[in-house]
Amino acid sequence: QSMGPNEPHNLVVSTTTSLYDTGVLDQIEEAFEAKNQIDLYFISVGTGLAITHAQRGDADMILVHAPSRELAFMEDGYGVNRKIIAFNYFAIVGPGDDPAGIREKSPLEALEILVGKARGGDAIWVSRGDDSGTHTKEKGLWAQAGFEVSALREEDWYREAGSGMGKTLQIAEEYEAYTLTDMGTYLKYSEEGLVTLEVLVGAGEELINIYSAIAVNPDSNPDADFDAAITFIEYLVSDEGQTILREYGVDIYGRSLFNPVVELLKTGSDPTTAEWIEAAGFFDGTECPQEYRKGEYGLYN
Amino acid sequence: MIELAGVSKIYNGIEALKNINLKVERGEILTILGPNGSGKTTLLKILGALEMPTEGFILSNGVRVDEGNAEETRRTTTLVFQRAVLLRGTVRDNVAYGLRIRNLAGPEIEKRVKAALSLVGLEDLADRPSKGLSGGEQQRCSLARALVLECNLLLLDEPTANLDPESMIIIKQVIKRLSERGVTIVLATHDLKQAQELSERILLLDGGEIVESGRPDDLFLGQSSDMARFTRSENFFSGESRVLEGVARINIGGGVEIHGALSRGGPVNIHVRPEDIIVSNERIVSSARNNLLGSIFRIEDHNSIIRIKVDVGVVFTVQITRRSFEEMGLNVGQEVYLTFKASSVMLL
Amino acid sequence: MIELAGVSKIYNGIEALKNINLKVERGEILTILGPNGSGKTTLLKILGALEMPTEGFILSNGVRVDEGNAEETRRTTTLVFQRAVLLRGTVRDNVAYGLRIRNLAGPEIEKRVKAALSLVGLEDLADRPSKGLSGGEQQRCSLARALVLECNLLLLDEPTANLDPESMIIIKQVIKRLSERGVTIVLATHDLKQAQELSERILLLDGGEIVESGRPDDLFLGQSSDMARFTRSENFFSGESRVLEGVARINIGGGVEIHGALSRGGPVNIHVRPEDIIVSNERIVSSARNNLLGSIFRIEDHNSIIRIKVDVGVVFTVQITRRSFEEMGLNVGQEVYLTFKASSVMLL
Amino acid sequence: MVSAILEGLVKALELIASGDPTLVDITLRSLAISGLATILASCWSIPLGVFIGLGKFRGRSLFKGLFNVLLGLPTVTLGLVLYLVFSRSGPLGFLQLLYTPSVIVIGQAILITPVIVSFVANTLEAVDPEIRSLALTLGASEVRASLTVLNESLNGVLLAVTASFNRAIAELGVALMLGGNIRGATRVLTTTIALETNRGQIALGIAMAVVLLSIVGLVNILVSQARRWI
Amino acid sequence: MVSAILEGLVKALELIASGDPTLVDITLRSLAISGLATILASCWSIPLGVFIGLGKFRGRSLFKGLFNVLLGLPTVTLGLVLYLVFSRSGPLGFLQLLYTPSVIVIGQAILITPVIVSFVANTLEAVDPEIRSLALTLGASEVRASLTVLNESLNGVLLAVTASFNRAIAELGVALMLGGNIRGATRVLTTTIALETNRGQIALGIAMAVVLLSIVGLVNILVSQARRWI
Ligand SMILES: Nc1ncnc2c1ncn2[C@@H]1O[C@H](COP(=O)(O)OP(=O)(O)OP(=O)(O)O)[C@@H](O)[C@H]1O
Ligand SMILES: Nc1ncnc2c1ncn2[C@@H]1O[C@H](COP(=O)(O)OP(=O)(O)OP(=O)(O)O)[C@@H](O)[C@H]1O
Ligand SMILES: [Mg+2]
Ligand SMILES: [Mg+2]
Repeated sequence: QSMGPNEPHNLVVSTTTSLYDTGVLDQIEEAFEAKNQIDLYFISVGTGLAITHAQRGDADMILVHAPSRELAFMEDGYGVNRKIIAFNYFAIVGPGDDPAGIREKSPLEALEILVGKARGGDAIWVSRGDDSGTHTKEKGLWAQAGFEVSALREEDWYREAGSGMGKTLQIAEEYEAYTLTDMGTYLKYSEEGLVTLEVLVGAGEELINIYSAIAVNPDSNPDADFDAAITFIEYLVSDEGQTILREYGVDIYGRSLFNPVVELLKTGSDPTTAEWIEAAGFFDGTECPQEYRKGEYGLYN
Repeated sequence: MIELAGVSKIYNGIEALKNINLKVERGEILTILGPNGSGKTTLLKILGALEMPTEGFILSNGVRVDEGNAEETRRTTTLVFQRAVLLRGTVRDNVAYGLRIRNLAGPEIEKRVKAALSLVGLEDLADRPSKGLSGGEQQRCSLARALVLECNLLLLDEPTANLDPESMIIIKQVIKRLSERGVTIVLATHDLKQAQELSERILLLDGGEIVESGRPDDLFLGQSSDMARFTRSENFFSGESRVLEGVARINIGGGVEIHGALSRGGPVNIHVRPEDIIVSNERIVSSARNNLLGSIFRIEDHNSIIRIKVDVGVVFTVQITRRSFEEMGLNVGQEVYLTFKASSVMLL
Repeated sequence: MIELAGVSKIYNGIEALKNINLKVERGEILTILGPNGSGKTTLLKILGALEMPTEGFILSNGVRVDEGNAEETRRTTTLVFQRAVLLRGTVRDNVAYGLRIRNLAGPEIEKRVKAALSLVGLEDLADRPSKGLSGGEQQRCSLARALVLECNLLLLDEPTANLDPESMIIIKQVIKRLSERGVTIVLATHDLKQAQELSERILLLDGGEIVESGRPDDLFLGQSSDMARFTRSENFFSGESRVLEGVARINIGGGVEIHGALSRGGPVNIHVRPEDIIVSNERIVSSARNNLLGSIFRIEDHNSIIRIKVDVGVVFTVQITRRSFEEMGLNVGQEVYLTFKASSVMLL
Repeated sequence: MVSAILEGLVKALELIASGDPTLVDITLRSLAISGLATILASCWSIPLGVFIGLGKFRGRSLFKGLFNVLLGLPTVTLGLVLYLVFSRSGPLGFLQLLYTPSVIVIGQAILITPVIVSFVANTLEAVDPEIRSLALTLGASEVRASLTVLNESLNGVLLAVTASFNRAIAELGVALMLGGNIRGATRVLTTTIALETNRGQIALGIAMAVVLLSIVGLVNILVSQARRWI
Repeated sequence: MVSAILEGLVKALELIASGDPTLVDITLRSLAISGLATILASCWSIPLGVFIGLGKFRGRSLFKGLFNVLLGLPTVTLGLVLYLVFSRSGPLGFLQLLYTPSVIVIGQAILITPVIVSFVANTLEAVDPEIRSLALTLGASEVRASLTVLNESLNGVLLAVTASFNRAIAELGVALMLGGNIRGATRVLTTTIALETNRGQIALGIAMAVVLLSIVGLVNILVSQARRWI
């Protein structure tokens, strides 16, 4: 959009639903808009559609949590200047009585046990089945645990919701089933009393959930407001942005929904976690390989 | 068989019927006459239990009709609407409707429908869709639809409007025949001839009230002023009145001036009763102010009474006894004098 | 002013009009008669440019009317439907409709609407919603709505059906007056009296064809068999026929048996022309097989012709010349013999 | 880039031609669910519409207004409310209907009730009131007379019913909230379209929409043909 | 769990009573967008409905059928197709209307076009055909005669229009796909309801739905009052 310098820019950010639905972006928006002449337009859609928006030039940047698809996005020339902004953990949730007996197991071990029990008719798994970041993660987990998702899909206990996270949780609740969820949505639903499922496996390297921001490549879409996108990404990784991310939800849930990542990666205060992040969210040892960086913004200093 | 007691009907503040008391006997043909808007249709709808009176009540065979038992009354009564309403489907479907409702057997329905259609002369149109029918065909279809039911009480709202002369005669015959078989018939019409020929009793409505009621001949011949005003059939004239020396001179056209004991000037409508006119072969010299010469062009014999139409420029009807008629040896083409008093000229 | 050439109209395979050729002159009153379904309404709709002929064409003031210019014709022509159709709103709204369309000024509209309403006697009902009107009120409203337009060509489809006698007279007067002012009027009706009194020319339709056309007196008095069959007014009888020795003996009710040169037995409809009957004071001994005694109860003077109604058990109409009438000195109440030949009895 | 639409059309043809079993499955389920919902809703909505359209009781216009307003009930909300009713802890949870096709049928039937009621009532009001009187004077009971009026306006009633079927098969909120878009169990055409769209599989989404519209077209043609035979 | 519904009702009352500025903002935007869409759609749909309802051209029933079928167009699909058209790389992308209220107006107007067309056409078909003839013989032009017929069936036409408004304000797919549910810019009642529901804020979702229904109710009452004055 060609606006005068003093008029507020519209910055269109396509974001995954599970992130937007936590409400954290509303707070970030307020704080950011108070400082900048940029009007944030969050469009909350599925990961696939978010990427489509960016490809078609209808978004200036995206906020997603599916590293493999992020790489493809950049490789296709649509995105540049990827920046990890936060992380948390996916969780395997299930009925409190845990019929499959996976509580406190490691993620992959838990999945293996679960399949065994499920095949014996003692457990049900609900998959999001919508190619979202969470679904992508789930498929990765099954592969790591040595299962072929395409084969599992055909088994009776493996149900595909084809819906958002909230709906998937509700379905799992109804079926007294297990599912993989992001922490933000789970906590909200749990807090609201919509689900009574419990977190059975809630940590571990395999469950790490990395959120990143990617600007739309101005070469692919000259109309994209690249400068504003960088300004917002810079803000997200700034101290102020990171603080909001860390503190969001503490008052409600008694714990934070997102963990700030900048500090952690820079200072090495938590080497194990940093290692996990790098393993799951870095490409060729970096957040954003050199060829997908654009301009001199000091994002990667 | 059916009786109305103190019936009034008000539609949105419009008083269509006022305090009607009426008893209809089994097998009689009762005709309702009256100007437009006088309540004929409303009366028929109430007799047919299609509308409930605002005040008063209806007794059907001694039982009071209300919303609850109206359906029973309607099973043995049927009304042919003034304005034919046809259902979707063919003419045959329409006529069969009431029989289907009564769950008659198919062949029985077919037989009766066929008979009813041929009665009204619509047998060739049985399979025509009802929508394209001509006005008279619609009317006949709706008559057949009612006749086929063989109800005890048949209510007809201007049954012969839109009918051609042949159909009109047929319908009259049908009505007569039904009545002979004990069916009670109440009909509203504007066809005075039909009313006179067909009915055993006539009711004249005006402004929702019964203003006259009696046998046809009594009403038509010994015309009361209500009936006369309504029928406008004889000796009604419109003209310009000039009042001179207390007498109105009224020019009624055809070169005729009438003197009336009126004090109104300007355009007036007047009436002279046929009984009030004297016929003579010679000019009568008397106090009567009106003296007109004309020629007889029609003579009608009504037993003891003879009615003569005389053209004096306009047409006057005169009513005399058979005796005077014979004594005077009147005949058509003959010239006669008509004499009547200024006080016989009535203002309407 | 308007002319039809070879006009046919077919509705879904139903031939409503067949090859109609007709010229209507400015200012004339043309009446269309005909049985139900004979095409009267269809003819009026075509004259009113509401329907286009399937074949043939219409010329309006010499210009051929087609879909393209129909609107122009409709601006100067208006049709009052057989079945009144009223628009939402009040009586006044309805009557004002055509004037509003013509963008007349408000006060002008008001003035003309008021005049039209008082013409049909609806001034008191001007503000009534159109939906609750009685049958005759509807008819009058729809007449007023057409009259107010002051069109050159006024088409009336049974204008007096549903009207009370007073309104009927008024409408007849209005029609006469309009015609005198040069308005052309074509009307369809079943009211034979009205047709006879009002019109300058009559058209008899049957089965979509013009079967008769001419001046009223010619048609009504020198009745052609088509006209006679249609009007059913005189000497039409239904009865049982028994054929004995080549002669049909037909019992027509009232104790009357007629001999006819017919070979059909069973129920028959027959007609005897009024001109074919001889009247005599004494019984005539002749070859004529029918000889009936009855009494005169009505005599009508039609200038050179006199029509007499004789009750012989059923009513016969006889037509004789004034000369024989005078020579015989006939009068009402008198007994006479009617004589006619078996070959004068026509089967219908 | 409108090529995506063309691509969708081509894909639709391919899918239909290949008789893709998943597609057939989903399509038949959609048809069955929405068809049943329409039949079910008609059972109560047509009588209700007749009652409101022909009745002469106090509060009739209020009642009519209510159904008009209910036309404006968002499907998400209806879905949500019914979810609360049918969820395990809800009052009808014991029926264990949530996430089954049956509950979608119920939900859609409720959704389209105001459509049928409103339009049937309105159609009947437009019928010449004399028709009812006529039926009565020919001896019909009140109920029979109402049926006759209904029959006179069959076109309007059929339109109301087909429109409500179209609405049911095209709605998403109820199917998603109550059905859950579970593959092989409650996945219908609209939930598939929404899923594919969210996945960014635009061509596939459009292809499914083309299938949906074809189905609707087919059903409408069949109904209008059937109408000729009535 | 049905307590959530009650809670929603209470919350709705609170929100309305407090005159919550966000709520007011969203509500007014919904009203403006759907109101404009209805007016816009009426501009072309009523004439089209009249044309189809009264016209006597070949293919009329096909045309009518087409609009009936379009009643079954899912809002997601329409949203998607229009998104492709208005997207920056779409044919109308240069207009830069995506994610503005204007494009929702356009989208909803298109969505409700078949509703109005179908029902106007049907209503007009039900009017006594003599009305048109009457208008013509009283000197009306073809257009004027059509208007007269329209006026006779004003009830049906108004129902079509209010029903289409109700449909527009209750739809989600178009508002979401074209508007993007952007806070303070394109957020309307239904997108808020969907968002709150997804967020697990069920009571809030229901509260917003109550607001929506109240608005619809109010508009419908106003229209039916206005109808009396026509
Ligand atoms: N729209 C139509 N569709 C099909 N048939 C029609 C249509 N209009 C008229 N007809 C038929 O055409 C014939 C002539 O009809 P028309 O209305 O002109 O008769 P009419 O002389 O006016 O009769 P009536 O005295 O009953 O009014 C009738 O048989 C009628 O059924
Ligand atoms: N439904 C109604 N709503 C309002 N007024 C009505 C209604 N029905 C009849 N009226 C009025 O009641 C009066 C009597 O009407 P009704 O139809 O009984 O007259 P009618 O004697 O049959 O007249 P016509 O000879 O014109 O058929 C009229 O003034 C009429 O306008
Ligand atoms: Mg009447
Ligand atoms: Mg006719």
